Amino acid sequence: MVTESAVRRLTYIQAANEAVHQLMESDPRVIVMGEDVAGAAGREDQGFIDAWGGPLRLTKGLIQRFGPERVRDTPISEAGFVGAGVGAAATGLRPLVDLMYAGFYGVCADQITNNAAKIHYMFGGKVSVPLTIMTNIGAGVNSAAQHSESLYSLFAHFPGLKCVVPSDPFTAKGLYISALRDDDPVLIFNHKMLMGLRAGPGVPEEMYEVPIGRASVAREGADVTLTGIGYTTQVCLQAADDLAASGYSAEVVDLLSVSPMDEETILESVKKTRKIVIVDEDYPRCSFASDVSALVAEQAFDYLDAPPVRVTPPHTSVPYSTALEPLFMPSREGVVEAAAAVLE
Amino acid sequence: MVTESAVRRLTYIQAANEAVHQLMESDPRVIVMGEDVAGAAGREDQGFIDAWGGPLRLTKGLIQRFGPERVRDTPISEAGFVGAGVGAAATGLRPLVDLMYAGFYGVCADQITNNAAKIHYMFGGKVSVPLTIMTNIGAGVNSAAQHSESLYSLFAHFPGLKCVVPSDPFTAKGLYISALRDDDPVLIFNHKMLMGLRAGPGVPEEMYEVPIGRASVAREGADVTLTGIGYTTQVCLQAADDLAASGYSAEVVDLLSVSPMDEETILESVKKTRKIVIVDEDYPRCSFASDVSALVAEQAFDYLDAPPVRVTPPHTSVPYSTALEPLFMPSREGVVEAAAAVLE
Amino acid sequence: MVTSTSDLTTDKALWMFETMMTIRRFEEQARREADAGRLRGLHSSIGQEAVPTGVCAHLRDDDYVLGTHRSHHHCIAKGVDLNEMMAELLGKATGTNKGKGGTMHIADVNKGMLGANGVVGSNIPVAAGVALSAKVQGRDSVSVVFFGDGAANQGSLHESMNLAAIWKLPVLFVCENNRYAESTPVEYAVAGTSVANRAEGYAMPGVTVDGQSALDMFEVAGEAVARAREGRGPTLIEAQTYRYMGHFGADDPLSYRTAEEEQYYKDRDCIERMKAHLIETGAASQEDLDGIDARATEAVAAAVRFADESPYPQPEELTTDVYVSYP
Amino acid sequence: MVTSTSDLTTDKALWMFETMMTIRRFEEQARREADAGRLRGLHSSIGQEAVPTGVCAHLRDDDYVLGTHRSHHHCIAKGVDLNEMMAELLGKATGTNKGKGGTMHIADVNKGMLGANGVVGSNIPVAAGVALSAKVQGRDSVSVVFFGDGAANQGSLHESMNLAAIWKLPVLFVCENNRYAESTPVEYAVAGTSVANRAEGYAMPGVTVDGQSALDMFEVAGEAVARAREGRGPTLIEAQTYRYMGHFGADDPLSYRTAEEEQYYKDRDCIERMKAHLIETGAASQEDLDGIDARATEAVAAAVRFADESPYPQPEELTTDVYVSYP
Ligand SMILES: Cc1ncc(C[n+]2csc(CCOP(=O)(O)OP(=O)(O)O)c2C)c(N)n1
Ligand SMILES: Cc1ncc(C[n+]2csc(CCOP(=O)(O)OP(=O)(O)O)c2C)c(N)n1
Ligand SMILES: [Mg+2]
Ligand SMILES: [Mg+2]
Repeated sequence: MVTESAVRRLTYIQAANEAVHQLMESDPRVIVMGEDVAGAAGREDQGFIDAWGGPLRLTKGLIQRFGPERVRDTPISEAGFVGAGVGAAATGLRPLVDLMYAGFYGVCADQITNNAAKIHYMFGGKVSVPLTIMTNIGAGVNSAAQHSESLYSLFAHFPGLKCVVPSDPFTAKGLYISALRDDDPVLIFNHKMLMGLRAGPGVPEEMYEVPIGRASVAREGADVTLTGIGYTTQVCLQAADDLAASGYSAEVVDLLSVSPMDEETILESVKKTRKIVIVDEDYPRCSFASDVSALVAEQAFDYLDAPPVRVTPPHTSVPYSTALEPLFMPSREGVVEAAAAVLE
Repeated sequence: MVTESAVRRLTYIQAANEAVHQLMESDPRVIVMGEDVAGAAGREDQGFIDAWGGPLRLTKGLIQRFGPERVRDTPISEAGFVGAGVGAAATGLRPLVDLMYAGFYGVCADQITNNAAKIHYMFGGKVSVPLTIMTNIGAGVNSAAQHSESLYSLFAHFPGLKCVVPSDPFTAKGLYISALRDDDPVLIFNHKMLMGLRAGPGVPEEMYEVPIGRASVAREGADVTLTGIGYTTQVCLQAADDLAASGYSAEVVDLLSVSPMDEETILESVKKTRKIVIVDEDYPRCSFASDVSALVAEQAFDYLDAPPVRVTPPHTSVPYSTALEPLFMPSREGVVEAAAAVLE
Repeated sequence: MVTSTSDLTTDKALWMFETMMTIRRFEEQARREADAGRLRGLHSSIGQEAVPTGVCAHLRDDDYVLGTHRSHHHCIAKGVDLNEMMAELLGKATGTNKGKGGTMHIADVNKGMLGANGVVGSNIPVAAGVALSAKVQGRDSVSVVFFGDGAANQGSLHESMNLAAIWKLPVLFVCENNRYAESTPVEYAVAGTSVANRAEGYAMPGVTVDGQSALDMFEVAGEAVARAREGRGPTLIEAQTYRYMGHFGADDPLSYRTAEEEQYYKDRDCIERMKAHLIETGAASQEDLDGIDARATEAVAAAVRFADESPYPQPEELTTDVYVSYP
Repeated sequence: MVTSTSDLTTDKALWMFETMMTIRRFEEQARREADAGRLRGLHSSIGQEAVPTGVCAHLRDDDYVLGTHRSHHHCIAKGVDLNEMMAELLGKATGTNKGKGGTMHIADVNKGMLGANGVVGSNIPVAAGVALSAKVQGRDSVSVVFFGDGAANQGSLHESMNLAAIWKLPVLFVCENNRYAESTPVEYAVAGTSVANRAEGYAMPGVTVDGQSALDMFEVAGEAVARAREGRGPTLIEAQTYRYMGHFGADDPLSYRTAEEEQYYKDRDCIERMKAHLIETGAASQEDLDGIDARATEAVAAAVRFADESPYPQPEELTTDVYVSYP
């Protein structure tokens, strides 16, 4: 892992886009598929090319560089093209498949959890599925119940899948590179609120990996551990500023991988601070937040000065109205409040 | 809830079948759909009727009593007929839909988690979806990775869904009745290893409800709480026998509902015994077992004499071989061992 | 019973004109609201007004319509209240969905609008179930699901057409082929470029119709609704139409289609053609039509006022309506 | 290139006979093992031997086959080792899948058998992806997915046919229409009762063929394989066949079909017809054929011995092969 920060201030999207460019350049097995990943498919001869560049513009420029054989707009047939990704991955390619929003997993879950996740195991380790799926998550832009879910907990439930959630441009580029080089199926969750973000260490131009399954300490502290993942890492960092202003030193652990989970880094931090606030935007039930809470309860019981605390949305779908949606998401104030409660 | 035990010793399947008969009899809105829920569809005129009665024979006899309009064999189109169940439920019927195995959720997850779960909320409470889905779960009969999952954790993750897991014939009948009478979408998970079971209190002939969202203390004890759900409740009861033989009094809490979860009953038991072993067959990550562990850690921290312990399968798919499959499932011995560890 | 445009009364024709006009004015206003940053995620239906209007002209309040991410026109054609719609767009407590659903999820069950749906193809099986429900309950109401050319490639359509065909369900599958799914042209994404052709594989009628003509839509839909209502089974209708705006507002449609193509469709604007028809047949004068337009415009303005004056939902609404009952 | 039975060499014809004979003997033995309680969840392919045999006669090791819950015949026709197959059925470490997959998941990637799959319809998109992979990599190998008449109603078929058609993928969609999905007859579940007809909606050839005739299968598959290999796109083949046993063993097929119907198909048994053809054309004598049968029977017996003598997987195998790499 490259740790020194360079000075290039790319956005998250630019960083991920650069990663995919470099991956396609360096490995002919990498292909990209998804709805409008290029756009205006089949109209190259009419002068229309790369009209869209992906729903987030994250795949912009790829078709011009690598051509329509390797950069494929798909019909709206997620079961079809995610399944095709599984088949392609099992026979020599390294597909990056765009599942536009995490909630759309519902039309292709079978391909992800029955095939991608299980083939390696069911076939006795003799076939592997180096498929990467990227998908958009999170609330924050009034997209309502079906377009604002996080859902990584659901995929982490399944043995055989790896799940990563970058928190800034640096980790985005590094995790894209690690995911596409990994021999297992990996899901990358891109949180909407991070897409234009330029925060974090700068993004080195060369290719580098952020290792899958490893958390990182985003800010060192002594009094309380705040764990974030994806967007909530940013929330935790802001809360840590506020807590510092009140004289508390919060350590922020950026979990980065939901599966595998880096138990060691979490436990180490908690053993030091003896208090933990777990911040996550996925639904609360049967969730990653529950896992972290259970982990520290079971493995660091004797170190804890206070019970673990979770800051998550309530058990509710995501509302549309600007009057309600912000109440759904974990907030800086909510984290500060939760931390203050365990700190006293 | 009927608590006195009657003497009728039905199997789990017979109890559930009786419930569905009575429900269809008492409420014309109840219909049943699924693959081969009757069998030999469309051949009534050739003398073929009720050839199958459902994959578990759980719907046997229904078509003869209620006719093909209300008891419908479906093509193998889970997204189609589960979605049809949503539409029918939203417009006046109370469909019971059979999803043969939980793992098949993958081809119809969209209908369950994007429509059934969210319609009531998204539509501002103005439409409800009284749909019941029943599905077969669990390992134990060499059905391998795709036909042996439990997966209720996944559905419990979604706000809007209710999930129940009967543990014996008595709770099966009562939960079927509660589910079909409930105005929200409910999933009923039938564990394969319980289907022929005649254990538990007898099954009253009259209709009764086992309330959704309520756990029950299946065996009182003082030294340690064992929580089970579905099949693992039976495992816990057996383990409690063994522990009793070693002089320990184990309380067995039969959780029954994954969502809503009965926090109170769990906490009450733990506050009494001060130790908990959580036994569950669903995958361990982001799971119901994690939720229970996190719950007691957060809400009963000061009462615990030892960290909570989970007895679950490892993070692995379900293997086929008889040499491996039993190692996947939580066992009586495994529970005794875990309990013994916290008891000392 | 076969419907033909000769069945079209003057009243109905005028209703159709007013409905299309109202949709147009509503959508223009919605666009302005979006541009002003007061709502996000708008998918405009301008250009496609004739499709649901021609269909809904045959429907009763106890018939059901199911829509997509682009459904304001379905809602208005089915009679959903403009005030409540606009309030919903602006996230107000008085909205059709109490502000919880927004532009992609508008529903009003009393009017038989069983909801827009943001997942492409997701409502198709639901519509089959609504039709099944009517059949089992012995009601003669029908169910109509609108979906796009892009949605035609979802497996849910295939499963639902098969189900509806074998069970003879009273359902209309209405594909609004507006030639694009986001930026992806139908010629690329739909093998054979015809959605209607796919009906044959299910032994079901499949009809292609000029979706820019309210009269043609009325005629074709009339036949299909009658068929469904009389228990003769489902129909697939492919309405050839066009969306004048970008997919959702932020995209530039000229990055994937030509100005000539846009002009071609605008020259065949459904509202202009209806106007011409009404005047030609003497059903209405230009003045009458201007009056209707003014009424539509005022109704939309009133809706904005209603929405503006409405309160936002209270914070506790965040966690209500998750369940009907919770222990 | 058009294949016809005249392209069928004697060697190939004899290979086809031996393959079908081997499948039959293997499945009879598997049935006995199941009856003895040594394996559970068996879906017998007896009666359907000709379908994969006629197709695989055209395939190379670097072509891929994808199967279903009922796939022993696909595996054998594709050349998977009988010893390893039987060991897999009995859950042994020497099985194709190390005992982890079992009867519904047999795979042998070296032979191009990319796996049986227990979820109905699930392998269809995977097969499209395998074909895409060959295309992108510039290999001329083809991909074949077998699925049942029941699977034809899954949305995955529709999505995959569309994808394969627009991308001209080298894939064969081979529907084994054995007339039932569990107990549900095809006449009830498949609208219009024809699977092949559905190809037309995707501008793709759809062919119906007598799946009880290895020769007809050979001919039709030859054309489709050539078409795919030459880059001319996918084909849907509906092979009309029959399973002689119940769906999975515990069911009584006479609860949903007649003895007369069963007899009709048994009178057209694919193995008997191939025997007659070989003898008629002088390609083989009855003795030759008996010899082949004896060889098949002995190969199956040897497979049982191999499986019996093989060890079970070690307990630690429970948690290996979940991931290729785990930190
Ligand atoms: C399952 C699913 N996949 C992708 C999307 C993202 N998406 C929203 S609208 C759209 C295009 C839909 O095209 P079409 O069906 O033709 O409808 P139109 O927008 O033209 O009205 C896409 C891809 C979605 N909402 N749901
Ligand atoms: C998605 C899914 N739904 C249901 C099942 C249960 N099931 C297994 S085989 C089968 C029948 C399949 O029929 P068909 O496709 O005709 O294949 P056949 O058994 O006749 O070979 C069913 C319903 C399944 N395995 N997967
Ligand atoms: Mg469109
Ligand atoms: Mg079949």
